[in-house]
Amino acid sequence: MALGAIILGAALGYASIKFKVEGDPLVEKIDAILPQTQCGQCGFPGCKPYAEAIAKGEADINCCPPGGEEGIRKLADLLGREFKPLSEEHGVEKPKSVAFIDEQTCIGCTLCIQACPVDAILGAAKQMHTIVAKRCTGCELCLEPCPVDCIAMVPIPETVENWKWKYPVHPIKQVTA
Amino acid sequence: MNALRKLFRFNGGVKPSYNKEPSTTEPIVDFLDVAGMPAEYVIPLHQSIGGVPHPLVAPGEHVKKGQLIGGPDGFVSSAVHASTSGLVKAVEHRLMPHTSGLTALCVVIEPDGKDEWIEHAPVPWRSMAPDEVRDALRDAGVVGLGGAVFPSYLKVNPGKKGALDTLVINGAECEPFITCDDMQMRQYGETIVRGAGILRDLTKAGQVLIGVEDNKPEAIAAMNAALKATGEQRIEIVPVPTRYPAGGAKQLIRVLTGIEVPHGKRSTDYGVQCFNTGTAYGIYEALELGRPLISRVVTVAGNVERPRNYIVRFGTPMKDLMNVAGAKPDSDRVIMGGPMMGFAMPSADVPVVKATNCVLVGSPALFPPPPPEMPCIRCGECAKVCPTDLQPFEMYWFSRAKIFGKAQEYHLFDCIECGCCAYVCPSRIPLVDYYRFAKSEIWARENEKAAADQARTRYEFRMQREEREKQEKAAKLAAKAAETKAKLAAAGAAAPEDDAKKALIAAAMARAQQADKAAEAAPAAEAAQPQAPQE
Amino acid sequence: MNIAFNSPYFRKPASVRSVMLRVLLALLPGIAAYVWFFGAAILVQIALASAAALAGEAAILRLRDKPVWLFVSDGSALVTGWLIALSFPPIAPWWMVVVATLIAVVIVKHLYGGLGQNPFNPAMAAFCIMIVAYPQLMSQWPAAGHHGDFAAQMQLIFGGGERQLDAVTMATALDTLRTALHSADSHATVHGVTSSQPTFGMFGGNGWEWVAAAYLLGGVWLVQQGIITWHIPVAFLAALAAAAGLAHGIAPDRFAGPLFHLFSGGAMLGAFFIATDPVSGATTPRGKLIYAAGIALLAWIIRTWGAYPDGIAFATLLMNICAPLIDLNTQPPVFGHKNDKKP
Amino acid sequence: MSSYIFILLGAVLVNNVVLVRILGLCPFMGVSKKLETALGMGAATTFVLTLGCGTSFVIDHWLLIPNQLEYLRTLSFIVTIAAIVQLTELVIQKTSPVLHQVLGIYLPLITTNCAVLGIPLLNIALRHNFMESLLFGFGSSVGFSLALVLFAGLRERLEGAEIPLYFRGNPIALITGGLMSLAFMGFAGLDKFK
Amino acid sequence: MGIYREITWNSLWKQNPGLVQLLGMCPLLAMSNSIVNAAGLGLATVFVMGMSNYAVALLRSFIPYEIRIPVFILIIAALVTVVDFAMNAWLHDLYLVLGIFIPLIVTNCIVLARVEAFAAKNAAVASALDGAMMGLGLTLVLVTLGAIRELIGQGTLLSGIDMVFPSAKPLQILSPDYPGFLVAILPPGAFFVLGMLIAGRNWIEARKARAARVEKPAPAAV
Amino acid sequence: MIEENSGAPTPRPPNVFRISTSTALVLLLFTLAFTALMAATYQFTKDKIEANALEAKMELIGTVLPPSYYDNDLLKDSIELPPTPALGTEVPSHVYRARKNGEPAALVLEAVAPDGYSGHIDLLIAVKADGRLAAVRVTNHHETPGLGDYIDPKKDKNKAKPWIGQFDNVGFEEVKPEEFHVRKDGGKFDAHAGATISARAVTNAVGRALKFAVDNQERLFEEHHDERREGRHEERKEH
Ligand SMILES: Cc1cc2nc3c(=O)[nH]c(=O)nc-3n(C[C@H](O)[C@H](O)[C@H](O)COP(=O)(O)O)c2cc1C
Ligand SMILES: Cc1cc2nc3c(=O)[nH]c(=O)nc-3n(C[C@H](O)[C@H](O)[C@H](O)COP(=O)(O)O)c2cc1C
Ligand SMILES: Cc1cc2nc3c(=O)[nH]c(=O)nc-3n(C[C@H](O)[C@H](O)[C@H](O)COP(=O)(O)O)c2cc1C
Ligand SMILES: Cc1cc2nc3c(=O)[nH]c(=O)nc-3n(C[C@H](O)[C@H](O)[C@H](O)CO)c2cc1C
Ligand code: SF4
Ligand code: SF4
Ligand code: SF4
Ligand code: SF4
Ligand code: FES
Repeated sequence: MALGAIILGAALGYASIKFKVEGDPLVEKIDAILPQTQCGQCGFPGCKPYAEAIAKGEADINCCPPGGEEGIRKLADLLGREFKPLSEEHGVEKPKSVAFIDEQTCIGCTLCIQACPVDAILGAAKQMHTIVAKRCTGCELCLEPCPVDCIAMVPIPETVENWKWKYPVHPIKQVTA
Repeated sequence: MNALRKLFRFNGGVKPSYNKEPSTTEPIVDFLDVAGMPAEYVIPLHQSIGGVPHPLVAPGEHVKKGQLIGGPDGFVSSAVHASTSGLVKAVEHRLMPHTSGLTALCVVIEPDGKDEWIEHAPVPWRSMAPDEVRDALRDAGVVGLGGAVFPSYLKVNPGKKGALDTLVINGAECEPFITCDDMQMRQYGETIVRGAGILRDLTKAGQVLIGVEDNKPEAIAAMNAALKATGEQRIEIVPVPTRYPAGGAKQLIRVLTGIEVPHGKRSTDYGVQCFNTGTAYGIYEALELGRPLISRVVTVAGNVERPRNYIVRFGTPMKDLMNVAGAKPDSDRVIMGGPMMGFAMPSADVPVVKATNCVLVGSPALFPPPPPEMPCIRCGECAKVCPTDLQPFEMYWFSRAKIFGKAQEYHLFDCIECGCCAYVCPSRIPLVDYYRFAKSEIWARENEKAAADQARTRYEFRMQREEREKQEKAAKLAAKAAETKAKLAAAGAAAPEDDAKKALIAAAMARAQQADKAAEAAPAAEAAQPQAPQE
Repeated sequence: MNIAFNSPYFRKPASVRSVMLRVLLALLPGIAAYVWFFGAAILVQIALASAAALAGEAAILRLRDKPVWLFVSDGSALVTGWLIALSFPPIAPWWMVVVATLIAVVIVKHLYGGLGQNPFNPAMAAFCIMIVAYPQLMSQWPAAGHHGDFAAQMQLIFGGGERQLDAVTMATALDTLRTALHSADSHATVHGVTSSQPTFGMFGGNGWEWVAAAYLLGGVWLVQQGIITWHIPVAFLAALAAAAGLAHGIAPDRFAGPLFHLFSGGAMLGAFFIATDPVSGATTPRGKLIYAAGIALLAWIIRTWGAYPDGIAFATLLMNICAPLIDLNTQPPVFGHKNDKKP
Repeated sequence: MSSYIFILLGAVLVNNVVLVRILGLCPFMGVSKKLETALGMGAATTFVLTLGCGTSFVIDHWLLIPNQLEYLRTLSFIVTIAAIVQLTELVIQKTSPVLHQVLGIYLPLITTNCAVLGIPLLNIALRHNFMESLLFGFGSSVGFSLALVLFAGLRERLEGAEIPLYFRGNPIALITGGLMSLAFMGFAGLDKFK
Repeated sequence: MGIYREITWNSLWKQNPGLVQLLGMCPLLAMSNSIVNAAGLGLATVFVMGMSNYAVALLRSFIPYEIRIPVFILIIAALVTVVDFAMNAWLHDLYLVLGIFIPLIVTNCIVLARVEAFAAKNAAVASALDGAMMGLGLTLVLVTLGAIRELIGQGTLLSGIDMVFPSAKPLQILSPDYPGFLVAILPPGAFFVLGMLIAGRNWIEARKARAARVEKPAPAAV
Repeated sequence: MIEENSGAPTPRPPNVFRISTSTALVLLLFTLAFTALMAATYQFTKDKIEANALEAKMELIGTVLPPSYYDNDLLKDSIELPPTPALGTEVPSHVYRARKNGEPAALVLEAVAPDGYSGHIDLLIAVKADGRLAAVRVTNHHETPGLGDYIDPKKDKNKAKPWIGQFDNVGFEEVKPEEFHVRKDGGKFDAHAGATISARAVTNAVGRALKFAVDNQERLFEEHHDERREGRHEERKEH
């Protein structure tokens, strides 16, 4: 028994050191699910830090409003945890929007450019700025710094191209109703 | 000769009642001849698969018939032309002939009644390079008229080998009620055969097989006569067994050649290509007459007094067609296309477009609402009739539960939405609706994923850049500071002092910011910790 | 404009109800033969099972807030009830069929979401539960030719207290054979047993062989109607015959022949009505062959060496468990992918 | 020879560890949501349990019984198994990164599978010899894997079913387990000629 | 006070190992065929969990992080062995019935889970309470299961009580003519009844949540 | 087997080695401490457990042979029989010899009925010196619960007159050897309708064992006590 204990202890001590510093592929997988809005609503300074916190077990999976229920479901699936509804303290799921700069009011202060995590805002000092809608993730980080409140979030409009077929109605319910 | 050709069969398929006779009793006429000009033509810019053409005209401009009004945008896109001469009243959003009931950009033309052609001339396609011919077809706005409205210039392609084995001309017209191809073959067989001949030469096809379902003996006879009259070579009219969806491009290619073109592969890679008869007609007109595509044959059928085929200019409101055909008072829906695959229109005011092969008027008696949907009992009827050999009920099972990954594993995207499965389902499940729903959700998700990936790279790029800039700035400032210090030391107190100070402050700030950043992450992690042990 | 539903705009006139009704219809020849040989008690049991099935279905639909009439009238609960009645001994006490049917409908079917969603065959799951719980009551079968004793049968079904059995019951052919061959100091042979005991008929169980033949008739009609495909019955019967034939060929004294196996116990009912349950079975053509052959082989093994006289029910449940994996691994090649390699 | 076959048959089907002996239920419920993970878990368990049965036999017969240390049985078995798990991980990490990727995450979970202790203990209680112990361990873990994989197949399909609200998740999984257990009762008697 | 009550509530209902965490399932299902078996095994588990949590909380500062798991297992195994011998000595009949499920407490995931999640981070007394209450939570489910299964299966309660108190008699609850629904006592019955119990708990929780929502309407918009 | 693996040399940096040894030492300390705890418990309960085992055995024998029949120590006065077809045994079995005042009083035999409905049925049979059975008990069986398990009086619904009580005080004088079967087979013993197989198996096995005991009575009483009877058969339990 004693012999066994010694050997086991040695092996474990050895193994514990050997494998302590190993990259965590889980973080990458989690990060791939997060929407990369980089909005910080989860309480972490960006999606990757949140992914790291989840992987370490320090954060719950239901803190990312832009990811929505779908995102939580995917995380639950990946991590083998139960699905939980979005935590209210972190915000609510909103329709996808992009920021829009009222070019009449914009004074060209460049503060929004500095705030935007994905470089979606174009412009130079003292010139009117515009937002490249395709790049904008809708994180709303540019709203606050704007001194003249010229940035507004507008929902992405539905067009024939991005229109989605609706979930087929279940006529069963109609019959009883 | 026909008897010798070996035909193949595709699995599945159904035989609904065809209801084709009523609209074949009268010949095709030009709609203008029976109804005159409408008050305005509403011509959507987005009429084919691919990029939305950009408008080339502004309100107030005068256009001529056949004038380019929408320029192709991107590699997959096709031009749009004025249907008649007149005044551009507006370029604005109008209701689209699309189930969504959404609007899109349209050019609204008020006809001047002269119907005056823009100058045009035959295209010397025989002496042109293939790319030039393709450009000509793109600028003529020729798209597939079989239903998919895929820009034809992309399909006029001899493939990797430089020559096709077989060119299939699709005259099967397997959808019930629709007879536009049938009637066009009867009346304009020669043009179609000549168009097929052009396509044969452009794709260097070894043979051209014109497949026609054997329930159209008149069309088969007319086409054989046209073949003789034109004397075109290496073209053959092949009657194929009548079974929906024999007219699906993949099914017809399979029936005629035995080749199965898988989903996601180009048929030219297999040495075959498929065009609709109407497309062949359009290609003849575009190349031999130089006329862009501004009209097509449209069947008006269903709950109408006088079902018939008309040549209709694009932009004509469907309501006009219904009025002429005498839509019965109990009509409750307008369908673009046939009863198996057609789409319900949000209103009868929407215009006829390139994809409109049929305006099918429905009524509760003709197309009664389906009885309540029951759960799937996995009876397998749908799998028996699926022409692509899918397991429709599995795709349904996972689409309904919104488990899209699994639905995709069951080859959701191989589904051609032919509707056979829903046609036979004893539980009366709108199966195709579930597939459309799942497909559009998956597409949306893929787009989101792509956007997220892009955002990630942009974000990482920005972080790197900021880091680099900070370092560069710090280094520069430090260098500058050292320099000024040296200068100061060297030149005594001559130089102004504040420059050096500024540099020092900036360097310190940069350092502090970096420290800040590190500190920021730590408390966040700590804050989360105490919750852990309590679960 | 009305766009409440999308293409296709017309449909074949088919419905779940007509499917289920035709299954019930196909059972009628078998039931007729059953009554002829074993008396009208089975009709009472079918009535009990039907009532329990409909009442149970209605109650649970109500609880689940689902349209009651739509589902009660689809006939699937009736099929479940009838199959339970037909697989239970006709002289079992009334509450057994009722409890079994309620278990089948409420637990095995509706806890999984109801029609079309249950991974297990409700009737067979209920049968297994009851035979595990009440092996004795589940193995008391009437002897053929006692159809005159309707009153006695009613006494057995509805009368409480001590059951006077010996007059009317008789171990079934499978049970007798099994018992004889398993006894330690018997030197019984298959031929010896089958030729000496009255429970054996010409080629199957006495009386049962004709009931089975009538099921076969009804089953063939179902195939002709397109409600079931040939795959399951053919694979089932072929596999059973093959296993039995092989063993019989090697040791004719220890193993009964194929004809006996096909025409006794629940083989025919199983081949055409139970293994063919579309909901809980495999669905791909190749999958159906594997699934049905699996049921038949397991049933033969359980019959021959297991603790239960007949194994159709257990074998069905066992293959129900395997069905999702069978389906997953037998997906037919999709159009255009016929020559692709399997991943 | 035939007794070995019966041991194997008995362990895999008739007395299936999970469904009849009721051992190893935590992983049965926990890692059966996806087919892929079920397969991985099954493979890892099979490896460890078979090895564990052999080793525990050796320890019991060469170390504990001769020294009258039977009271250390529980402890020494569980420590042995933990060690096997750790060493297996080390070894396959060194020798086969691919295998490690497949099985790696399941190995640590195995120690909390009570079957890995239960089966060696049953081996002692049933007085199996070395060969029988190995076979019993192998058969049991194959039985475990079989049940796990079949269960995962069912659960993947059940994900799409409209299960009544209160029964979603674990309740319906348990009821499914119950029906599987019921089905496996059909094998009763197949091992009685032992 | 507050924390102890919280621990108790958490263990018995909110994070009940048998109904919510679904850990320690094997003894739960295998040994719940009668109340007496269930209670016997349950109490043994309570003892082991309480003691092991207590021991680990006391000793945790001496345990190097790397080998904490082996040491935990060592402690648990030792305690289980103690229980094993004790029951063998003083509750021999029950010991024979429970069989290998006593040593199997070692691998009962819930024991290690509590040691790792609670005892390794909290004070000794709280840890002991947590362990014991978690064990009790499991025992309550075990006994409930046992009662239901016994009642449905054979119409009695407390059968086999004579193994513990030789003079006591089991209670015949249903009429002796009750045919006994054997499946309930067999393994499938264990699965079914536990499934139903969890569904019942879900139902209670859902009702509570609904009631809470009615009582406490959503905070008014700011 | 652990040694094998640790023998494989793995290159380690020195600090790894130091930490390894220190963890090993801590683990060793814990192991020693808790092993001591277990050893202490073992010592403390050992006697009681052994006594329990003996008591259990005696209790079992008591169900077939009341203590009033004998005054010797049965467990000491036993022999081991090789596998005996007449007893249906395939492994060595025990015979306990009850004597009163040094005179043979009864034999307690272990027997097996091999053909129960679901496998073997283990029996304990006491045969008095006058050739009559004292009693029979089933010690282990797999018969179907609720159907074939009435052969075990604990499960027999008829508590007042359990089925197995039929064998009490029966010898070949009361029931002729050729009648030692269930009624269905032309014998004298009852069986529950619908579950004859279990009864048949037990009855036949009892008959065979009784015959064996009567035929070999003298030899069995005379043979010397076998000291190597430590095999704890009752431990062999199926779960
Ligand atoms: C189910 C189905 C049925 C179709 N039926 C026809 C048809 O009857 N006639 C036809 O020309 N195209 C039909 N099509 C469209 C063809 O698949 C294909 O797009 C067309 O023949 C290609 O020619 P185009 O590009 O010239 O339109 C059908 C498509 C599907 C999916
Ligand atoms: C960029 C692009 C290029 C294409 N080039 C070819 C081509 O060279 N040959 C071809 O057969 N189809 C080509 N296609 C068409 C696709 O294969 C298309 O899905 C199909 O032909 C349309 O099928 P239909 O016959 O159902 O309309 C191309 C599509 C795209 C998007
Ligand atoms: C599931 C099942 C379990 C059975 N178990 C037993 C059993 O344990 N003992 C027994 O004697 N008969 C058992 N039988 C009944 C036998 O198969 C057989 O019918 C009976 O023993 C014949 O007895 P009889 O001659 O009194 O009718 C069982 C039957 C079934 C269906
Ligand atoms: C061909 C066929 C066979 C069926 N067999 C069974 C059966 O064996 N058991 C049963 O409970 N229901 C059976 N049903 C009815 C129904 O499909 C079944 O109750 C579903 O499992 C309910 O979801 C059958 C239905 C059909 C069409
Ligand atoms: S809330 Fe979501 S999107 Fe926003 S930073 Fe956090 S993880 Fe990224
Ligand atoms: S533009 Fe504004 S809302 Fe859009 S990504 Fe940049 S900061 Fe976020
Ligand atoms: S036809 Fe309908 S009910 Fe039958 S399997 Fe297909 S989807 Fe299910
Ligand atoms: S709609 Fe799709 S799934 Fe249905 S039959 Fe057609 S191709 Fe098959
Ligand atoms: S208790 Fe057995 S695996 Fe968890």
